[in-house]
Amino acid sequence: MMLCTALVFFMHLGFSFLEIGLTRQKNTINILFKNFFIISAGLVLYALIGFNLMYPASFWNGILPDYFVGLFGLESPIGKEGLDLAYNEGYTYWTDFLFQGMFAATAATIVSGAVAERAKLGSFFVFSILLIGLAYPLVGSWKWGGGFLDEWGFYDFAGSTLVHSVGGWAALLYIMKLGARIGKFDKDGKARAIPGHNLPFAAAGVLILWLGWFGFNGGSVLSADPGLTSLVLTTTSIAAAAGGLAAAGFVHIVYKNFDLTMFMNGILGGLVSITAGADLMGITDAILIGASGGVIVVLAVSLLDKLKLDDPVGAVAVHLGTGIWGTLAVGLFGSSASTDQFLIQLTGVGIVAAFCITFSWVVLTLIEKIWGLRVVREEELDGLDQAEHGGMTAYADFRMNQH
Amino acid sequence: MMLCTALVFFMHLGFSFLEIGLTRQKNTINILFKNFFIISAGLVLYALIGFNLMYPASFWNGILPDYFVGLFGLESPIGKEGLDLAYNEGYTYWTDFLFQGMFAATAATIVSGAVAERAKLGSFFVFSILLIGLAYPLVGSWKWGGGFLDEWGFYDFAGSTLVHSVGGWAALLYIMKLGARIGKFDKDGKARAIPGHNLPFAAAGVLILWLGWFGFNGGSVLSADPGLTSLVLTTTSIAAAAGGLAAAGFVHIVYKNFDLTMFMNGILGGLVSITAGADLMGITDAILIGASGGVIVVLAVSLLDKLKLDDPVGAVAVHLGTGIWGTLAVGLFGSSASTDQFLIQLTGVGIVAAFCITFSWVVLTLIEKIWGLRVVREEELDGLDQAEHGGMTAYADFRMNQH
Amino acid sequence: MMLCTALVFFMHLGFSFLEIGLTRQKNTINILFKNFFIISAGLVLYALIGFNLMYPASFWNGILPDYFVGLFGLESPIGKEGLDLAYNEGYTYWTDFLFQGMFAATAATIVSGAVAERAKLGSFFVFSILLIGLAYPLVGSWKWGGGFLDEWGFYDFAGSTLVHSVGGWAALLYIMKLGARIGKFDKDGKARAIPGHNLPFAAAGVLILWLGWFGFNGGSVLSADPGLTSLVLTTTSIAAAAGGLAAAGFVHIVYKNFDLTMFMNGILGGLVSITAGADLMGITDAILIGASGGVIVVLAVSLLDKLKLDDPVGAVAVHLGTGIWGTLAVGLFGSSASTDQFLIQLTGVGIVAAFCITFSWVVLTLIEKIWGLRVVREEELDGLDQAEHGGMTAYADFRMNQH
Amino acid sequence: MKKIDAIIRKSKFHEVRQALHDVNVYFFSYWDVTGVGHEKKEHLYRGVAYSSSDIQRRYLSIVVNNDFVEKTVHAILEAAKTGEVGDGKIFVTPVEDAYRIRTGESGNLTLK
Amino acid sequence: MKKIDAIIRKSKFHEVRQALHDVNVYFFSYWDVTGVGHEKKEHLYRGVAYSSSDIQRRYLSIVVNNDFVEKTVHAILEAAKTGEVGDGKIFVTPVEDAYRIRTGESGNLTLK
Amino acid sequence: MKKIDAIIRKSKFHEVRQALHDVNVYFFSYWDVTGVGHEKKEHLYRGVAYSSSDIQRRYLSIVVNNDFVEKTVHAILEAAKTGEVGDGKIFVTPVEDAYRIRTGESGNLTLK
Ligand SMILES: Nc1ncnc2c1ncn2[C@@H]1O[C@H](COP(=O)(O)OP(=O)(O)O)[C@@H](O)[C@H]1O
Ligand SMILES: Nc1ncnc2c1ncn2[C@@H]1O[C@H](COP(=O)(O)OP(=O)(O)O)[C@@H](O)[C@H]1O
Ligand SMILES: Nc1ncnc2c1ncn2[C@@H]1O[C@H](COP(=O)(O)OP(=O)(O)O)[C@@H](O)[C@H]1O
Repeated sequence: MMLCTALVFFMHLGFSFLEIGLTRQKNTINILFKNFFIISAGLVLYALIGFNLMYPASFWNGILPDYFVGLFGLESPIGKEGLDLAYNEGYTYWTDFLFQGMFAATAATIVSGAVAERAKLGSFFVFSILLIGLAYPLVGSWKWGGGFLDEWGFYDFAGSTLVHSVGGWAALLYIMKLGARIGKFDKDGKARAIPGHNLPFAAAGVLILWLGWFGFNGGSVLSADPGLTSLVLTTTSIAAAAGGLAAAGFVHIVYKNFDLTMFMNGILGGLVSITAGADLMGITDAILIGASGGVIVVLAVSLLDKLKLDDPVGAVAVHLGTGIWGTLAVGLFGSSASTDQFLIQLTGVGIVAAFCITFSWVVLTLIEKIWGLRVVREEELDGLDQAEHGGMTAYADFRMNQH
Repeated sequence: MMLCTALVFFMHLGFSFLEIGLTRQKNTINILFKNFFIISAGLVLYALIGFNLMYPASFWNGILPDYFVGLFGLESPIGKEGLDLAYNEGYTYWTDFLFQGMFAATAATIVSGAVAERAKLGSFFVFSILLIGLAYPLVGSWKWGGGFLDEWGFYDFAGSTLVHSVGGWAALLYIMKLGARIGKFDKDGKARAIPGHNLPFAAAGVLILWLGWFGFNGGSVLSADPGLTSLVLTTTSIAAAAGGLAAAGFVHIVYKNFDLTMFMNGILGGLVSITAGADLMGITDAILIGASGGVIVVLAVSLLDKLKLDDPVGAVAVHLGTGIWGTLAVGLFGSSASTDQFLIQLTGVGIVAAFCITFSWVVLTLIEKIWGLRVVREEELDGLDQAEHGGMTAYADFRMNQH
Repeated sequence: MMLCTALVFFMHLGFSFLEIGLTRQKNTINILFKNFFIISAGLVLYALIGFNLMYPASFWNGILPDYFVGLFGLESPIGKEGLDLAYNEGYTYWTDFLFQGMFAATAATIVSGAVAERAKLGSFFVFSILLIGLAYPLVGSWKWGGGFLDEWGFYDFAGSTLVHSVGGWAALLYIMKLGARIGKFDKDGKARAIPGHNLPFAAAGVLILWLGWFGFNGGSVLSADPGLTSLVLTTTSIAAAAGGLAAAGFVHIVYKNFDLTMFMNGILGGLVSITAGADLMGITDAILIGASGGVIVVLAVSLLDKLKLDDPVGAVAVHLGTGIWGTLAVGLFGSSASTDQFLIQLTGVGIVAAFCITFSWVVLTLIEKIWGLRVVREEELDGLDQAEHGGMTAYADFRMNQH
Repeated sequence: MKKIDAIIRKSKFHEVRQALHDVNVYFFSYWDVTGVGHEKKEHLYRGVAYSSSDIQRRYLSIVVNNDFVEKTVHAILEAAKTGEVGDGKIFVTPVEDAYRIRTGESGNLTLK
Repeated sequence: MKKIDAIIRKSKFHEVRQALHDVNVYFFSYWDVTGVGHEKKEHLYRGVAYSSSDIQRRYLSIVVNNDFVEKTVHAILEAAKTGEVGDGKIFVTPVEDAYRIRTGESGNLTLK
Repeated sequence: MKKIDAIIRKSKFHEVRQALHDVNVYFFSYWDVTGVGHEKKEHLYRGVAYSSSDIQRRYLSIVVNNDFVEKTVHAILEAAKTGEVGDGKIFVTPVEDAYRIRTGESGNLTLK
């Protein structure tokens, strides 16, 4: 369990690698800074506020955790318990906190990828703080904290909806408000490619994420039961593999081409898809869910291009698209499949969507008013490393192409 | 155990990094695609066919697993058991499957490194599917599935022969059929250097592989016995260290030079060498076996150059050369050492060699006839990323030298 | 526990990445070679000498381990025990050896970073052998081996002093003797920047180190007690996060700039700070200790610049500066805080300082006399890869800037 | 024939390219160089602030027939200008002969 | 003295180098540039297909004495040719003086 | 106006730059090229020893007014010299016109 936490932590390297790999070198420092900030601030914030918000003792009308109503002190609420640990074999209060804190940061990282290369650093920080500190734990409390979604029977094993689509919706709203990077769409509105500058990093990122998912899903068993954990790891891996193969195969048929980036996104799509029901599925289910997830990612990427939305790393396609799919799939495949379950899943997806869209829209509009969301044109062209990081260059000894 | 599986999975990042690091940038996408394919297809294939083939209930004449004779259905054979898990502390049916599936993919990855920069992608896929789906589990069943090699007393703890030399033989045959890369040998047949384009990646790959070996060998204890597992980790690490030092020292004496790439290959040589008997050796044995492994790698690399065989990453030298050495070493060092054991080991090595050579030769000849093994000259010169991956470049923002 | 060993091993990739990332490309091979040597030689050496030296049966006058006085044979002292293992759940003789061996190598790696880009390889090897083989285990034995520091009640949970400041003092003495890199200070003695060539590697190194610290501190619990281990992981992570935020925030206030490299060093500073008392602190303590550590690193980096000492990766600032701070913090925060404890901590720091300074000074003076410490001017300008590694280049296919 | 070498800001490249296109100059070669000149840029690295006059620029090399020189130069002059120090320079040098490798032909027609 | 600048396909570099060697031209400098011209290359990235006329090429710069110009140009013309659009160009420009830094000498003999 | 192209050792760049500064040449552009010439370097890679005459060098391109040519050349000649084979070359070529993009002005004064 503690090692699962380590693996989930390691996912942040995966996200960083994926994100810098798929963007241009002139924004590399900026992206790394962003990711370092998210993980650091996420942990501290989650310790100070989020954890108690998400796992409250009681609810106000079943919606707002009481913690939120009552205490909002500066003194860290955890820490009080001291070493009075109630654990059941390998699973303690502290482990739980750390594991959940890493999850919280993940939601913000998803947004980070989508808004890369043009978002103002300070404004993004404000948004992620609110996302990690408020929106994520609030939504999380509805299900994992024992709130109304949990009571209704909504099922989300390790966060297809609670983590991935929360991040995904926020990302979608953010890129809608933000607009596309300069050069992403030509005058006629046709999408153009802005190739990532370091695909080996991106590939490493995907493999590290896959590894981290062992911890993400494996750890969500929340016990060291070897039978269930090993089943979860197996379905997780099989879905990832199927997602990658399906995405690459699908692109190969359409474009007659072996497209590495789609293979990568397909793997991630497979992983997100299986996350909601990893403990309920058999091998064949996992293959089907993962493969569909892979295809969905490919279609979603094209769809975004058509909508003139610019998501450099495919975060919306992966986390939102297959996050929804994975949540619904719990009602379609595996041991819980039933029309009822499907409808509950759908309702859950809808409620979370409504909340996240509203939350993001309000917060982003406010931030836009106060500080603005986007850097100015020259800064974007020069690269954010130049503008916001004192001209530090990521690869000082290399000759670069700039575009 | 489950975390060992995670570590073995992570080895695939190690292999990818090593392979792209030691080759030219113009084939980077191609190599990454290949590795993503192997791990994904490997898992799915192993789920559908390989696992049952390798751990059959019974054998036909003690050679062909009965599974092979009987069932060959499309429906996934595992999955049937459902959640009826028979495990002994931390070790379940599913864990076993996943762990073995990762091993299977490893055998194909070895081949991938050797044939890099000139092999046709599609043909390579066909070959790896057959290797992972048929050859590897068949050989594996002879020993780990309880077949005749096991009955004879052949010992191979974690696969010096069953994994590494299976991959190594296939790689050797493949590069013999394939021919050297353009420019590897000059008109007089003298070997020339084609330097790898990113040695930090290669170095990271080696360290990741070393880490992964903790899972590879540690997990092969197949139980969570801390005494034995920790001994295995110690001998594994010591052998790796000794292999690296020996290889680097040996090269330093011959060429008066600190050669990083040989240090790296020496470490891998030490790791492969100890793999067959990691649980039987003491510290001094591990040092001797590892160090010899390191020297063998250096000699094998030169030998291949002399034979005009071109193996960009040294896969044959590492996995075949020291795979054989490690298997034989079980008869020479440690608690099982005896002339009898040595002869049994030798026989095992011979039988596996005979099978793998025949298998690879037949399959490769067929593939060559039908699709051809090698890309055309222009594609090789332009780089496979251009030819097979729609001109995607691995490092879009960097100025490159091409050669 | 064994997986903690694996994580500590993985830190060596972290150190390598950090070090090559923050230096120039022309010395990359050299740095990698150095790190491979340290980990390999460290393990073998520690097996042959260090382990018995550090955990002796008895002491001569409570200072020199008896082992040192008595046995110094060539035959590996461990290995004798064979498989006669006395372990208490998940913790064996072998695990212990491996875990400690990885620690020992860490001390030398710290030095490696500080002396990068100008130290003679051979001379550095001699120094690290003596450091790993003698100085580190000797100091270690005083506390962890049950020596006089332990008797006095000195507390150092996972090595703020015993590992980090031992490495830090050695690094400081080494760079004082060695002098700054050509171009680091201009004619007027003003510090100039020599930007690192691959910040994504450096960032990955930091995240890998953070991950490794889970093993470093988590494993130092020396048992699988989930309560204590999870507390340790939590304080470790929180301190790291606080250190990074504090460092970045502090720099932002002073320079109006988001400085990624300082964020990274701040994280490391937070980690080293918490290392001495990770099991004694609460959340709030961890935040305070980590944040102070972050600020100390920033100040220490400037201080070194002012003293005209050149430490390319900030090893002295991180490991020595916050190593001392962390050790003292045990007397100021958390459950052991008291004036007495503080004074004991101070004495401990002082004694280790005195010993390390003397040891390093003597050894370095001798090495300087015999072989010299520094490469000649031309070799430094051309880069050590050219001079000592047969002109191997780290990035053969990339166009580089050289400076 | 003349060779027109222009050293411009990287961020102006797309505009210059478009401007060349508009005056029917479709052929050229470019690479990145480091320019040393009046302009200075501030940098900060690990607490050391420094300013450098070494700035990455793009070098365009365009060989044109004599009747194209003027409009090419003007196109660049306009498109590459920001008015701030550091906009760069254009140099015109004589070219004696030109060959198209594909056909082996030489002279003015190779530039069409 | 003349300067011969040749812009060729990267994949033809080894042949051109050999051809120069064969006509006793042992000295030159080269670097990689992006060429803009007739030739287009198809690319595909994350589902977006695009074609670009920016193609990586190698730029060779060779200063030779006047009596070497012809054979140098011919060597390149032959070795660099594939006959497909995009083979590149050769430009010949005048050079007034040359110095060998090692010896300080100037004039024709520096090119031998 | 003349263009002075100098191909020098990378390790001499800082000295050359200083020397140019000392004779009041503050403007130039540089990039890295691969030089092919007399000098050879030994390499070793995975047990294969080879020597290559392809050596990384720095290419400086400086356009100066006629009265600056001599001192510029001499500054480089002195600062870049080691006396070993491979010190590099300097070439002087004619320039017909120069423009400063920022102001649009042309002629000698653009180089001041
Ligand atoms: N005489 C020259 N020779 C070569 N390159 C030059 C010369 N003068 C200027 N440049 C290039 O032009 C760039 C811009 O020059 P700079 O002096 O900064 O601005 P401005 O041209 O606006 O006065 C320089 O960075 C350099 O690359
Ligand atoms: N006028 C020019 N000035 C500079 N470079 C040129 C010029 N014309 C062509 N080139 C270079 O030559 C390359 C090949 O030219 P292209 O038009 O594609 O083919 P071809 O020469 O066979 O007609 C271009 O990519 C460019 O680098
Ligand atoms: N004729 C030439 N044209 C272009 N570059 C040249 C020429 N001659 C020499 N060079 C450049 O000068 C460098 C040094 O030349 P080399 O023959 O090695 O030494 P030296 O100049 O001391 O005789 C070469 O690597 C090459 O880059």
